[in-house]
Amino acid sequence: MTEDVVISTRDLTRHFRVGGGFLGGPARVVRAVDGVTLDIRARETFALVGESGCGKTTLGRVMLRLQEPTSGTVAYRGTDLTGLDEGAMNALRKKLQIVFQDPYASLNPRMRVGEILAEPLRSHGFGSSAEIRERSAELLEMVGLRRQYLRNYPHQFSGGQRQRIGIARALANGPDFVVCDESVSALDVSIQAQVLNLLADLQDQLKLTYLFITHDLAVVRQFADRVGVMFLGQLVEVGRTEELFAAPLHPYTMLLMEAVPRPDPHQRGRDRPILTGEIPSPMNLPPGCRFHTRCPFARDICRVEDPALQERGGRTVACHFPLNG
Amino acid sequence: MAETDIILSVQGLTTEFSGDRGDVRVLDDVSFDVGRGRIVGVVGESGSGKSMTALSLMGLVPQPQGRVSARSITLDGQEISRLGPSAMRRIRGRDIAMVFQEPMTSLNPVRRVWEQVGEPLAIHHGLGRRAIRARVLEMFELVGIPEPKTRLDAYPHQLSGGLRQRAMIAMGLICEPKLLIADEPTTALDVTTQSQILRLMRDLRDRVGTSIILITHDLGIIAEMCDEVNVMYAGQLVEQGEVFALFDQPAHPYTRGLLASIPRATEPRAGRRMPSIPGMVPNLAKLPPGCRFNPRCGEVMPVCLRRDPGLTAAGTGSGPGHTARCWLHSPNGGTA
Amino acid sequence: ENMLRVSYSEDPKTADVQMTTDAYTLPLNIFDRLVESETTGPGQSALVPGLAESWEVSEDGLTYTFHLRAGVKFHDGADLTADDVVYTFDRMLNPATKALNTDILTFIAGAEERLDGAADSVSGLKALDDLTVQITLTKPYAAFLALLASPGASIYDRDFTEAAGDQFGLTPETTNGTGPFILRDYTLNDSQMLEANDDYWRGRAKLDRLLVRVVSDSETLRLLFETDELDVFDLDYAPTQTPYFYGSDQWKGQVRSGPRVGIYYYAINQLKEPFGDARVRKAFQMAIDRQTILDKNFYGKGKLEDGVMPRGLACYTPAEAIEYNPAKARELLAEAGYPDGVEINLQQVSSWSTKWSDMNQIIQAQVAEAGFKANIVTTDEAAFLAARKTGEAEAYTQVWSADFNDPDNFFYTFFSESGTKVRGYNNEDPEVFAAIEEGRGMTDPAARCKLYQDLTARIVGTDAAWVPLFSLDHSYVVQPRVKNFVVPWNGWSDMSYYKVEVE
Amino acid sequence: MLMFALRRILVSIPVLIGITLILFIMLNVVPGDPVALMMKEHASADVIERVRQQMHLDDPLLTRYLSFLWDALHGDLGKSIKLNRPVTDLILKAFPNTLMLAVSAALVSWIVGIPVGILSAVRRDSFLDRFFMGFSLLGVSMPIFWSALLLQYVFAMKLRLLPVSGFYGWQYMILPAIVLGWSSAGVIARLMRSSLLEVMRLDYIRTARAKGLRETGVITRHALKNALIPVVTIMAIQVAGLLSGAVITEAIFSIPGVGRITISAISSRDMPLLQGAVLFATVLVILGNLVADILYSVLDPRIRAQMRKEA
Amino acid sequence: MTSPSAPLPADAIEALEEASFLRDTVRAFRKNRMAMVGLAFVLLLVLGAVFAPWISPHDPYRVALDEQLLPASTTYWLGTDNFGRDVLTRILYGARISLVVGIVPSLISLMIGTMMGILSGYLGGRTDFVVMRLADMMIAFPSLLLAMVVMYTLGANLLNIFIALALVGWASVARVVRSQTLALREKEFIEAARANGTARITVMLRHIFPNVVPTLIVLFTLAIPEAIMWESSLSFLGVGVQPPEASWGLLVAKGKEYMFQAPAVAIAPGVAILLTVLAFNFIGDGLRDALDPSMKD
Ligand SMILES: Nc1ncnc2c1ncn2[C@@H]1O[C@H](COP(=O)(O)OP(=O)(O)OP(=O)(O)O)[C@@H](O)[C@H]1O
Ligand SMILES: Nc1ncnc2c1ncn2[C@@H]1O[C@H](COP(=O)(O)OP(=O)(O)OP(=O)(O)O)[C@@H](O)[C@H]1O
Ligand SMILES: [Mg+2]
Ligand SMILES: [Mg+2]
Ligand code: NI
Repeated sequence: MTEDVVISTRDLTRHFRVGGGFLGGPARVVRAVDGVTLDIRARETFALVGESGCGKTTLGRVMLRLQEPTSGTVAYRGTDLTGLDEGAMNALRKKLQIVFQDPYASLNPRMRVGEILAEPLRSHGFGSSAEIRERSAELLEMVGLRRQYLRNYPHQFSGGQRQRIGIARALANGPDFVVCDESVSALDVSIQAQVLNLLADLQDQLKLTYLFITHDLAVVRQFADRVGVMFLGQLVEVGRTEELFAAPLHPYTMLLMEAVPRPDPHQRGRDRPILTGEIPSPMNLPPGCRFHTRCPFARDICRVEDPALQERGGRTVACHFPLNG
Repeated sequence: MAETDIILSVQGLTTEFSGDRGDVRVLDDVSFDVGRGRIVGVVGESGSGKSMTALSLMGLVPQPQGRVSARSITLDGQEISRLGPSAMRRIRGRDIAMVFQEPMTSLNPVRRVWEQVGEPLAIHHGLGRRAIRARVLEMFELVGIPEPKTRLDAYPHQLSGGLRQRAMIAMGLICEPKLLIADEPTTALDVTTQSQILRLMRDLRDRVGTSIILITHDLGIIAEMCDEVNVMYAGQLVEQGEVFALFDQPAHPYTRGLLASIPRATEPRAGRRMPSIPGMVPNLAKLPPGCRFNPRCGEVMPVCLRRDPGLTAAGTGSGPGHTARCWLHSPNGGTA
Repeated sequence: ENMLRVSYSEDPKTADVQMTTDAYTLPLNIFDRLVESETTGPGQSALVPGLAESWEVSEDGLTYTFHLRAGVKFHDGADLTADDVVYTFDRMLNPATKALNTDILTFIAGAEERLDGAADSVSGLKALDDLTVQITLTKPYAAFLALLASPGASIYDRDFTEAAGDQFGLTPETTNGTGPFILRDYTLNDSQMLEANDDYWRGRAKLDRLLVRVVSDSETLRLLFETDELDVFDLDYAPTQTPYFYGSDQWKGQVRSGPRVGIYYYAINQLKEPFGDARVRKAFQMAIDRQTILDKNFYGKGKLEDGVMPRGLACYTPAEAIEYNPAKARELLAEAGYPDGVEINLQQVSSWSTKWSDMNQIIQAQVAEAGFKANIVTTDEAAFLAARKTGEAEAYTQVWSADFNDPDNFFYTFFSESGTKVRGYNNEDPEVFAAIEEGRGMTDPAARCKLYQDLTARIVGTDAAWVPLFSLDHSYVVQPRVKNFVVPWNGWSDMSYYKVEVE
Repeated sequence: MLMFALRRILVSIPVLIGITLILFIMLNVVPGDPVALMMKEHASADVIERVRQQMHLDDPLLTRYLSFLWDALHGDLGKSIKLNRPVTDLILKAFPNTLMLAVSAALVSWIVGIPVGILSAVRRDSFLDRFFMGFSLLGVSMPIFWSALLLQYVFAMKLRLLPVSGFYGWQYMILPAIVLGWSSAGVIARLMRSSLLEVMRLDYIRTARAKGLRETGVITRHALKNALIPVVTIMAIQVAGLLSGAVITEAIFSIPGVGRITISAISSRDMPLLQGAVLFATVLVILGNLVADILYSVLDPRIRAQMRKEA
Repeated sequence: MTSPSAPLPADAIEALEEASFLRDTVRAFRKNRMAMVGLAFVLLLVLGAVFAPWISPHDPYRVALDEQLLPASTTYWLGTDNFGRDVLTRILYGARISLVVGIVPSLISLMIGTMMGILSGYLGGRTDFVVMRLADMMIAFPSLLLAMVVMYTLGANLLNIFIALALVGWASVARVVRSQTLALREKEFIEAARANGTARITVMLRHIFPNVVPTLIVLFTLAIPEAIMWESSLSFLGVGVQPPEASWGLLVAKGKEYMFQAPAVAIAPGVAILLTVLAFNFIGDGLRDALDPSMKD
């Protein structure tokens, strides 16, 4: 692959066993991530969308090896992460970071902001404690907070502020690749825009690459360069944001987009297809195309054969009968 | 709108909490009407008092810390603001019902779904178990629960989020209330499920004619669902009006800011940066003097820092009943 | 109902007296012995014929011939025969039995061989005919008859006992004796119910039934007694209640008290310094204010003892009084090389009655005045017994009551060569060892008593190997309906209830 | 459910083996000789030695432990050294009494603790609440031997309502059950109260109120079952506590139970008996936990599903 | 890395609320009247225990058989015991042992339990299995018996009481800590620490541990009275603190013998136990309430 690719996964899977064990009967397997092949290019924002439980978070974690993949590989700039030992992996972690969804749960309530920011620096041997303090202050300012706040505890901040602290922590060691797992979903709209702007500015300044996980298609459209749509552990469509929104190839993408309520009362009467039925259990996948049980366009072959991800004019889609084709 | 068409009229609803650090007024003089068969939206950011409005109407504000007062609340012509607890109890669930945000936690995990859904019938109509079961089954069909028979005896954890929310709605509607209050009924759900539930609610309004107060933080939902909108900020109504008027000509700078900062899935990306409202939602215990929005307002005037503007008609060109709490629209503007 | 209800603080665990050394109530009431020691007055006893109607002792004191009473029947109806007697004693000495009381029979010729497994029978035991038993000793032993009157020498039935095997005495079904009562019910840790034996050879007991309850908590015991759930309240189990009962108008007339042929003492391990020095031991003797302890801690219900033999024991004469004199004790200590006092250890066992730890605390305080810095060491019983065997045990206080009325029971137990090892090395005087051996075989009572009196002077007076404290009375409180309640001669809690009556 | 129970029991086997092994080692490395103890004052060293050999007490530790395990597997717990009776017999006789005591104490603690907890929660911060909580704290902070004496004195001695001690019928069980149950009643009442208050804050309680349900209905129909779940957990843990308390209660009330056997077994180094008694007590505790789990599943359908899945 | 060239959008963030976790807790705690009363009592007790030799009116070991079981008087405020020792003095000295017996084993079992619980919960897998089976054993083993076995086998002294009580106590602590650790392990801040390459031991020490501390504090305040009660049970069975040392448990157990003659001898130390247990319970409740909401906000 070219220099340009920051993260590339090949056939990445992550399964969870639930239940089972000693005399516990057969264990069941949740295929949280089930064969994902994906390249994320330098300095792009790659958005991952999909319904709850489709495996977005798991994919993000496996990419950072916060969870071990069941099979497949993840490479960071050509280095296969799956083969690294603990020490080598920890050394690489300064380049691979994550910002979480929950601004409340992602900061240790018992640590001051200063300690929270100093910890990653210390883990990577940043320097003297004076240097660390200075760097922490810089980080705070970088995310738009005053350096005096180093001495405060997380619960003294609002949600938006906390999210900024979480971002500052991710930036501490000068990362290259940052996973933002629903990083703005919990915020109020007015704050959400502030944080998105901050993320955009930081990306420009620090030449970051984002994996932006969200269920909010509107945010995706305004923020991402490319989009991957996930359904039950698999990518069903990948493409440039504008192209994908302009003309979705996969029926699921289309239905997902249609489901988003539009903040314009004049559009309310519009006739739109809606996605029916419930998302199947990842423990009990239907045969054939995983989407066929909910797909308004499903035909016989969809019930039998699992469509492979195929190229289509610079985009990829996993569907026997892509739309707009 | 004719007087008789008003199912709920709220005047001067004020709710206060006494806490560790003195009293906090979480609702300040909230007044609005709900017309028969109408869906009235309440929108606002977290902590602005949306849920508290609903709970105050229902008489469910946590006691003894919370105190609710109102000049008047009439439900279908009946004054209910001064009812005692037991009289209020008879209204709850029968005349006003409520659907809560979290379908996961709002159902009792240890009791079967049909018992819970049918309970209002037992309470208010003293129906027997068989009758209740039959009625619940009907309601399940009405709210579009697939295979309703088999779901009757399910426990909540055996249902998906969407089904649970449908069951909650069935519970709300089972006594055919005059008013249904839905507090963020879809926030916890996926977009696809959300659109199903929203469509269901609108269908039900159309068929059954229930009036609905729909509480949400999502202007998209407001746009899709509501006839009228109340925008809340820091415990106050800052703007109210017909949905079209409000979206087309938002009067309050906060509403405008909100509308501007919502990312839109339908429009191509405008630029790298999005418009946003600076600052953060104020702490109710430490409100700024004057207009509560003044620290974040781009059009702040000296008067805004001193005095709270009342709700007044929202300028020219806006329809009747479009009001805003802003000096920009007050008769003598910022000069006062 | 004609039932007597009494209580003990611990379960007897068995009626088989060969298997216990501390719970004799069941054996005393269920079985008989060839000879019985009968209480003749407070602290006084006499040996009277039991299952043996009469007996002869040979001139050399080695051969005893017992003539059994005819017509005595066991509870199951079997007749008592000489063979049963032979069997009973042989069983005790049979190593397979693992009997505990074998000491009382070791004088019998061939007993040691049998115990060691070298012989299949005891040569000195013979049934001459159905009703005549002949026992031959290896050497004369003056107290042999008294020994045979001790509970351990209870007589069993051969057929029944053999069939019951090692479960003999554990349940009513596996218990069979000739005694006045029949074991009817036995619930471990709760109670035993005994019923009068209608065919008892001395005539039926006055009681129809005897209920023996196990009550370990002393306050509960008092409440039981006061709510009329018990007929006899043994103050030994609740000494702190003494002033109450003696002072109560309701109860003071119901107190039954008698002397105890038993002595409270301090055993001193001479292997442990500084107690190797007789002067230190003497100082310790003199540093204890025994009268105060007796008066205050035991409410004055007893007498000081100055010798090895407590009053009531055969051969008892008052020994030279031990003086309480802390100043002199201090001098003695200084003489022994401890002018600044000396540290000593006093041992106690956690599961023993708190009276021992009370005494230790008092003594600890008292001897401090003489310069002893006493530490109290507490261990559990198993550890204590193990330590005592190996000579590691510290000085400890205990009581010894007569098993049978003979000085040997005291001297041999504590001061013989084998006894002192078991007791924790409280004597190391070879002359005393020899004298005690000699005394066992002496047949002249007067000379024998003289020997023991001299030994007392030597052990307690000169050598200070033993700190006699006092002997206590044993007091009971009985319900008014209880008649004929007599405190046994030795002052034991274990007694025969044959003669007791209730109204 | 059966499978679940089976599974739980199988899982506790290593626990049982561990416990017996620890006991075995502890009691063997320490000074003290059961035989010497058994024979007390009168036995000579030779006799003791002989008996020791006969009882295989001089075999290596591991040999003895393994043979204990082997016999235990065959239902033979050996014979008590001190009591000379088969351990199984002894325990089977004593066990019902202890069980009875523990169960009646548990009943007392539930019958008293749960309603008191509920009332306190409902009348939160009222005089009644304070009174009840004070009373239950009293139970928690009074040594058993103290409350025993107090109750004996009042009910048996002064009022003559109940027997002082012994175990010859149900009346005899009342005082011990109260004494033993009091402290856990206190714990349960306090837990019930806080658990109910906790549950009353939950969303579905608000839902129930929104239906117009009366407060009593809210509590009995919605809050109670949920609030009982943590209480059940504590109940299970308290089984062990009850057994410990039974040791003292049995001694004071002269109840012929396992506790008293065990105490004397410890002090007389009576290994077989001690092993047996502890084995039984442990089994009881494990069973208590099992019962709690089953109760759980009765109370909470989610756990029921979990168990079905696990089994 | 360079710091940003152009300043990022400044947000108009208001001055932060002046509050800290500790201050919040202290404030909430101080509002709880019962808890403050409890605290005051315990402080008084600790002072009394520490300064017992100076403030107690009499010698706790002096045996004066002439003054046995005297009723309360101006010399002996609570009367005397069976050796004529001043009951008040004995209680003050007993407080030293009872408090130490309450605190030290609770600390030990808290320490062991916390370590085991965190290891078990955080590492999971085989460690978890082994530790939890060990804990099961300790919990399944009737605890008084376990304590007695220890006391009998190691001998009855203060140190062994500690061992016995700690052996009994750590398992339930470990369970609580483990379940908290399991919950914490799923928290995003732990994940964040891992994502930063923080060593496991550091995660456990700096992230998990401080977050279980509030629970530990509450457990501690509840473990103390429990240990005091346990000691009294052991003393009753004769395997607790040995005379002439005084612990409350021993005083009560011994005093019971004189319950009918001089009830004060047993009641006074009993009341001391009662009040202390109550006080610690109040403190524990207060702390639980004070620590809880701040965890949530
Ligand atoms: N530790 C785990 N053990 C078992 N199953 C798990 C685990 N973590 C995730 N899963 C399952 O894997 C699937 C994917 O989960 P994941 O959290 O990646 O979804 P997601 O797309 O991030 O959903 P959401 O939008 O709700 O965050 C889900 O079915 C989830 O239940
Ligand atoms: N029990 C209470 N005691 C004190 N203040 C409370 C209490 N409950 C709510 N509040 C305060 O009342 C205000 C309004 O809360 P409310 O729940 O109505 O907000 P909301 O608009 O529904 O927000 P969200 O979108 O987060 O649900 C908030 O500032 C909240 O902190
Ligand atoms: Mg996720
Ligand atoms: Mg809300
Ligand atoms: Ni959303």
